[in-house]
Amino acid sequence: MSTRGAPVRRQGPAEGTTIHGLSRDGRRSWSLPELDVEPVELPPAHRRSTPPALPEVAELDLIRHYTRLSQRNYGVDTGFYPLGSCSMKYNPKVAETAAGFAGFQRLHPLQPDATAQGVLELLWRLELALCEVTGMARATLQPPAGACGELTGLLIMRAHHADRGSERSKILIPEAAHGTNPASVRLGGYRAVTVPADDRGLVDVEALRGLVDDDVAGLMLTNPNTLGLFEEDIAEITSLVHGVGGLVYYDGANLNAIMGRTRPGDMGFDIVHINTHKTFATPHGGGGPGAGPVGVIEDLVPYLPVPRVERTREGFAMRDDEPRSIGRMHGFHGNVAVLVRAYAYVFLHGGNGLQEVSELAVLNANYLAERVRAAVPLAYPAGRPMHEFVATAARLKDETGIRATDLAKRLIDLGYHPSTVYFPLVVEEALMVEPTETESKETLDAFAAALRQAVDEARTEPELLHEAPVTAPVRRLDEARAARQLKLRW
Amino acid sequence: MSTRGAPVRRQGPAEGTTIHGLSRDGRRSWSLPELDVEPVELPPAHRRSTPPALPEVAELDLIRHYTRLSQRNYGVDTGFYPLGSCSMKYNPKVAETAAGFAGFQRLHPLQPDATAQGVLELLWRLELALCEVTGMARATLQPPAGACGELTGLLIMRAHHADRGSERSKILIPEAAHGTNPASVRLGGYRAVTVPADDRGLVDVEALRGLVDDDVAGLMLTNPNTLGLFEEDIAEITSLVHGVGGLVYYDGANLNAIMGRTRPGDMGFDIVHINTHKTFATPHGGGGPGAGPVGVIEDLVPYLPVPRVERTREGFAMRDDEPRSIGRMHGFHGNVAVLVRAYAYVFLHGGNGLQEVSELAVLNANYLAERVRAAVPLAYPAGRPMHEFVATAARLKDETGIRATDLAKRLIDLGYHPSTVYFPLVVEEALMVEPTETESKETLDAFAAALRQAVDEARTEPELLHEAPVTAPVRRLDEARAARQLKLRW
Amino acid sequence: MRFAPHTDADIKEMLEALGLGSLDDLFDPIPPALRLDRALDLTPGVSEQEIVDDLRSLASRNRAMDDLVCFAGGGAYDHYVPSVVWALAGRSELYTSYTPYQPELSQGVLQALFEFQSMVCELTAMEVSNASLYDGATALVEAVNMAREGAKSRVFVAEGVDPRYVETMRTYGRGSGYGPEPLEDAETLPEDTAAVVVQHPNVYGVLEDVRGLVEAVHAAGARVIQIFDPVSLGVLTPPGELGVDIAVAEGQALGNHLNFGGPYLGLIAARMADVRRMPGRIVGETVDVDGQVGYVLTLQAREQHIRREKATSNICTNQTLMALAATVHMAWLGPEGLEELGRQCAAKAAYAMERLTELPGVELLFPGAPCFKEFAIRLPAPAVDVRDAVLGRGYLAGVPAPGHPDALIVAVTERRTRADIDGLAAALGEVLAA
Amino acid sequence: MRFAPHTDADIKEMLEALGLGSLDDLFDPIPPALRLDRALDLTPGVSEQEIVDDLRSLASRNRAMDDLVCFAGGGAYDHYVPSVVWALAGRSELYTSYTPYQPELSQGVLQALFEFQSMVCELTAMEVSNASLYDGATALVEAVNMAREGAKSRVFVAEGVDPRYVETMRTYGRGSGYGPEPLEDAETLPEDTAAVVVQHPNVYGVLEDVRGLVEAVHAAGARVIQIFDPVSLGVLTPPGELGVDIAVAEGQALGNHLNFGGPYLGLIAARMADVRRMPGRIVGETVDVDGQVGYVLTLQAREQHIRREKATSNICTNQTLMALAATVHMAWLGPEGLEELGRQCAAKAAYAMERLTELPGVELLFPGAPCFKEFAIRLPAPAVDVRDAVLGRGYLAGVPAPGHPDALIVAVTERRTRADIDGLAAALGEVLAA
Ligand SMILES: Cc1ncc(COP(=O)(O)O)c(C=O)c1O
Ligand SMILES: Cc1ncc(COP(=O)(O)O)c(C=O)c1O
Repeated sequence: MSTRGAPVRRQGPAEGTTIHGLSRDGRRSWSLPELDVEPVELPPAHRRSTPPALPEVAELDLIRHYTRLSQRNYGVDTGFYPLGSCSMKYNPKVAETAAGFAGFQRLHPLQPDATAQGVLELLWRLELALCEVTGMARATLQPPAGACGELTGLLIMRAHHADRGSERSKILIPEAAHGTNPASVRLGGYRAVTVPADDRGLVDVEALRGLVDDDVAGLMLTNPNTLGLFEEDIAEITSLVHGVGGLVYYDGANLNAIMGRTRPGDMGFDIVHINTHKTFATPHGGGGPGAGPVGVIEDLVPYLPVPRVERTREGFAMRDDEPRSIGRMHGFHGNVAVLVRAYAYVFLHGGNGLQEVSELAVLNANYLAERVRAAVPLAYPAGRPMHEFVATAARLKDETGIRATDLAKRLIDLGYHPSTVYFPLVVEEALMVEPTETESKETLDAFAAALRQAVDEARTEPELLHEAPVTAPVRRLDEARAARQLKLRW
Repeated sequence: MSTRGAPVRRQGPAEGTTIHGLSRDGRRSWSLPELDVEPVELPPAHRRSTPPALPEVAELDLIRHYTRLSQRNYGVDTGFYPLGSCSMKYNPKVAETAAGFAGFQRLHPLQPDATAQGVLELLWRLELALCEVTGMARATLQPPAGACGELTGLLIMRAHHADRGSERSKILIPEAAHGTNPASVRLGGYRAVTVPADDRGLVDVEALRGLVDDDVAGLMLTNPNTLGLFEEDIAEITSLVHGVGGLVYYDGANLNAIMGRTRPGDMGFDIVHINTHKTFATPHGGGGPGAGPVGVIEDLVPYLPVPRVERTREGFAMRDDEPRSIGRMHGFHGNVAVLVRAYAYVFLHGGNGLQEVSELAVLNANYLAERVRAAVPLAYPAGRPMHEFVATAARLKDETGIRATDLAKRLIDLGYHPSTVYFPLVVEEALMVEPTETESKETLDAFAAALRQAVDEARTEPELLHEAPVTAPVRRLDEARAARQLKLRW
Repeated sequence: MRFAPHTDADIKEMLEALGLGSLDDLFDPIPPALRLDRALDLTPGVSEQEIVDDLRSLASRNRAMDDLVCFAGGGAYDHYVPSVVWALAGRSELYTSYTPYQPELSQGVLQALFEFQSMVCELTAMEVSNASLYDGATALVEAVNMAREGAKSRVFVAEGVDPRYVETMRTYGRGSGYGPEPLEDAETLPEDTAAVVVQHPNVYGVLEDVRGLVEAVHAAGARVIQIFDPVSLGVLTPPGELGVDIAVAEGQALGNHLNFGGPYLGLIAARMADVRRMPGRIVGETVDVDGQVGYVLTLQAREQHIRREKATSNICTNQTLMALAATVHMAWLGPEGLEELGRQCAAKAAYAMERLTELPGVELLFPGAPCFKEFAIRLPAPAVDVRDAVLGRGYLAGVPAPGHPDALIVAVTERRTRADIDGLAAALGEVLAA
Repeated sequence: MRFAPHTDADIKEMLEALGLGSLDDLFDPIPPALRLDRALDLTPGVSEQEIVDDLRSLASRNRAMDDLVCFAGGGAYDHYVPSVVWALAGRSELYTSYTPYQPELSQGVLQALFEFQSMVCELTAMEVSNASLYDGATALVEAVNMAREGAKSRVFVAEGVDPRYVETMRTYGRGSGYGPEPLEDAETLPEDTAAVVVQHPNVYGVLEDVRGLVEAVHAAGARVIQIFDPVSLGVLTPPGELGVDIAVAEGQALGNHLNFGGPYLGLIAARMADVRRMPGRIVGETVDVDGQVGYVLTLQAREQHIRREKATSNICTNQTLMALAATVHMAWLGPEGLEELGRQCAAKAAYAMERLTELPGVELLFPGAPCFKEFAIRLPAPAVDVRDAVLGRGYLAGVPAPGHPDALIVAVTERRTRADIDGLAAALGEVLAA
């Protein structure tokens, strides 16, 4: 890639220079009103002797520094971003407009319900809509992300079993499960027991049969599963678990594949979390915030976290008087401004719109898989991918020594954000690709061509891949050194 | 400059691909409500046969295309931008916040005064503040830019003389005057007569004496003048013109040099325009919008354009019942949202703050001039520059063939936006540099070093300058071809 | 609050480097007699939060069009501005840059303006557009200046042209040496006619017979200048197809907020033969030394910074940012969206016309005249009083109709729902009954 | 409205490439019995302007803190958010990106988080910070998980810790196998104590003697976890200097809007010795193959995506964007600004305390106790009723004091003017007199 068409660049401090490096004694951005009351002295015992050494910079320093940093970052607004299991779709700007209304942005979490009827109604409507999409009875909007939603679900399972006086210790999860699943299982006070996959890449039902017993509190699954394949035996799977009194949890990270086509509730799931920052297009914010609403079937409603929005004769109210509730999962009501964006997305699309979202997400993934599978075979070529697919560079590695990560870095030089690599762990040299429905055929064709090119180069010009990236703000970084010689602050 | 630390780049359409090039039949961004009334047929005679071939793209196409274009652009938020005569200072974000309030943004220009008291009071307060800064009696905020302000002033002169039954044809302007001055003079129905400069780079008072007669309607001047020098004889100059019944116009583009130190009114000027997009930091918008308020002395108040905001017993009102007014200069009330930003700037700073702005603007210009004058001599080395200075690469050109434009292009490769070049026309190979007060000493030192480096390279590695720029999105563009083979649309 | 980064140490060092003792010394060139011997008489500087509170309270003392249901038009319209428009036009690399004198660092603005020019040409079916003027009224003035040459100097104005535009022409005309004259009969135009100005749809919202006018005016060897409504061109025949010579418009309706009248943008489009007479910036496509496509300001020999007194216009700073917003909005609409937008305005205006004229004492000012999104109604009471009374019920019913103290011009955009229109009818009915 | 770019032709071509006849075929893997045989029962899709109108009307049915003068605190505060904060955090290259798994394309986010960690360390005088947690309450839970190891499992909570935080601990504790216990006597802590939690300033705004507590707790071989207020640390002794082992806080006050409770961010800072026990993302500085400085996620062996069941936490998506905002705000404040901010909060709270306690029947809940920006007053009537009555006069007087139905906690930030405070006193006086 020549510098032709490159973004403009400016002279600036050396790469890596922090805002601290721009600091000059006595320089400032801050302004505050003149104090209009008597100053007071805090008790000497409590007084800080020297103020913290925060940077001292002018407002224009701030502007240029962080504008510069933003230009060193790649987002969905920059280009194609096919991270698997993340649904990096377009984040509608209209949602930002709405979230910016003072009537949402300037609300205090503890202001009286009577002064917050609009936002309470919004949360109520969103809860019902998410229940309709997932086939659940009621939901909590409190969990600030999916992992927290998982733990919420596990604590609900715990409370459910406790109420029935049954002590159970195991949660079944497939080997391919996302790392947050086992981590949440432990935090839920359970032990994770792995369910093997069969050669279709699906839950091995026979093996599962052998694993379910009355020490099983529940099973966690995402469907389509982490390989992007639909668990065809899901009905049998859920009933097996129900058979021993267990509950079945749906990890909603992959909900983008099925909206309007099937619902976790219809598959027999009892608890569902949703990642609004995936399916419902709330911006990922460089790593967060998200929101992880959790829906449950009727029987489990009493266990949902408090406070919850209820409709009363006097209007909407935040209620926390549910004795069986597991309690609070968040200091206040969850990531409300994220939920406002999710509301905008859900109600903009409506039912048919959401169904179309899933249809085209699945179309895009299948089309892209078709375009690249000759170069990088699918991990489970027999199955039809849903909204994403997992390919493997294992053979390429054997033949050329080029690894998935080398392909990823080369894709950077070819102008793309790479797919997820090395997840799921069960697939060697995995490339997990989720294009989402907001990408065009042209984009998919061009990305497929780039990936095929990279694979060809692995044989013809491997150094291009070993050296990559060479056009990014930095080249390959020494992660080992970062962990060995810890430098976690200036 | 290596690619190290460069901004991220993405694969995208070929450089220069327009939004039209991304168009696909049937693709769309737009959404409108379902029509909730009966559709109607327009008379066939008036109906358009085929809709305009606007681009058909998805919203994400729009986002990525214009985000990409923004990355091909350099603004004050990107880096140092020392365009002379433009006051490219930091544009405070707080002004954007205020201009975004629905209470300003969603006001209709023809809504009744009673429903617009807040904005009318804002315009009133701003008018008075600008009068205080310039030493004028009253002002109009209607002109949308400086050039329009100039014409407003000239039409006021015209009306003034007409009222006195005196037909005058000449307006005196210095050779170095900005192009808008003579252009406005003609549009004002006058002939521009050039006043020569003396070897100090100031108005040649003797020559002026020879030029003033009763056919002179007025004189236009900016002070500090276009060379960045203060017209020390200004009192004599204005009284000479007043002596023959002429009026003196102050081009406010250089107001950033003198706030709180002296005022056009005190120098004897009768009419003043202000560029809010320069002195008062309203964003330049890639070429506009601006605002060009015009202040006048007491005698000229009746001639100001209508409508004007007046304070009445019932509150503030838009008045247009002034028989002697020159009339309207704008379809409505001027660039109000720009004026809101100017208001924020003026009242944030207050009197002392504005004075400090000028003091530090002049300090920065003098300091930078001192740092570079050895490499590029000042056009008028004897005078002390005010807020900007004019240097000349004439000698460099004679010695090396390197021209001001080559230095400018090399500065681009060194990571800076160049200064103004080839203005004023009276200075050979002019470099007109205005750093403004919002730049730090570090920035000035670094820019000075870059400029000195470029001048050294003119002798040591001239090809670096001839080839430049090589790190920008495009290299030198063929302007002759653009004018010869006109391609003004896709 | 201040934005200058200077610390006391910086100031000291810099003064030392200059061999100066104090900031005062920098102002030596100013003769003592002229120095301001007092501080500026302005309120003292404040903090960011104070100025925001001040401005918020000023803003809260206006009734915004979220609070009033807006049926006001008259050249500024409450069309919907999609969120993408300012999310993109607000990118700081664009809005903190200035006129692209250094094209290598300004390809973003230049290409966007090239796209703007292209879309304005598509919209109007004209051959060439510039990169924006101040607003609609000043665009008309510039068009007149383009049309006037030598003996051909007189300018006639058809009925139904917005008086605000005519007043603006009159103001500028004093300098250029003409006064707009009312058009009596297009068939008998004098020799020295430079141009005839027509507005279509006109200030009362009525559709004009531009084709007929064009024939007559061209026969007299003069130019026709049409003031158009960009939003109408998805459904109405474009100026280019009507044979118009110069088309101008207020571009606010394309992606720009009402903003109490500005900043808006003036659109101007003409024939290629007149390109060298055009005012303002024009962007052209070219290539760089490597042959790669790029964009530059072109035909600068027309402009003030080169031609000075002989320039086609004095405009320098224009409305580029508004043009960027218009560009994004036009691309967001596309052909279908623009057409549907036009259809909806027309249908909703027709519905409003029907509902309002059902009211006793309310009748059309121009019965039977075809219109697009605006129409004028005659009221049984002074229009301004009626409008003010209806305000109390939450509706801005329209704008006073020029020359008709008892008439109101009602504008209906896609933003207005059937319920809004029924509500206005009800409110007006109550007011008139009272 | 839809955002997918697919034209009918695209869909047809793509299906053909897949050898499929219809979109339905894509869903073959779903057993027929499980397919939803009806459309989703949601309102039909709408246009952008309709959703904006819907959301605007919902927003208008809330009373925002521009409309009510806000004296509410209790963990969320109406501090001023400078305009630069979101002008920068809102840059789309940042907010539309995700967890920086590909550091070469994520240097912007990574460096900003490195700066965030550094500033949090400066602020708290602690050795290490992570890159943010969900919020203050969950940060406390994570801190407790850090502290609990093996036999050391019990967690004691000092008086004055926000009950909302305790409830959150209790919820999560059910899974982790502990229940927060009230701290009776720090001198006689049981062997198996993992940590003691203290909030300073506490939920009633009172300053606590953390130093004393630290001594006792360390003597018992347990850790002290302090909940702090970031804006207090310009004037109050930081946790690090108090000897605290783990410091956590609700970071909302740093550049984040109230947003009805979220998204906020949890701050957590600890000793370097505990770094491998920390939850969440941590950014480290390193170099690339050319030796140039760059930033990466580090110590990932702690995290769920590597360690799975053995991870220190299950957190994945965190609150990075809020951390970016906090970073810009901290840099905007600098040391002086933060100190002045603290001074103003303290002075204004003291003034409010004086004015309110002048009112008959109003007294301090904890007379003589030192406080920072918040304090609790006892009222002659049920606190909630008084609060609601004062609402009518445009003031949100505070939040109910936990455990004291007749008490209100009043928070005073730099946003409140003397006039606001006098106004509250007057309103409260009227209400109580009534
Ligand atoms: C399959 C799966 N489950 C759970 C999660 C956790 O969700 P979150 O990151 O919102 O906590 C993710 C997100 O990365 C995921 O991909
Ligand atoms: C000296 C001078 N006068 C007048 C102008 C014209 O002002 P505007 O561009 O706002 O029309 C300028 C701006 O470039 C200028 O520098």
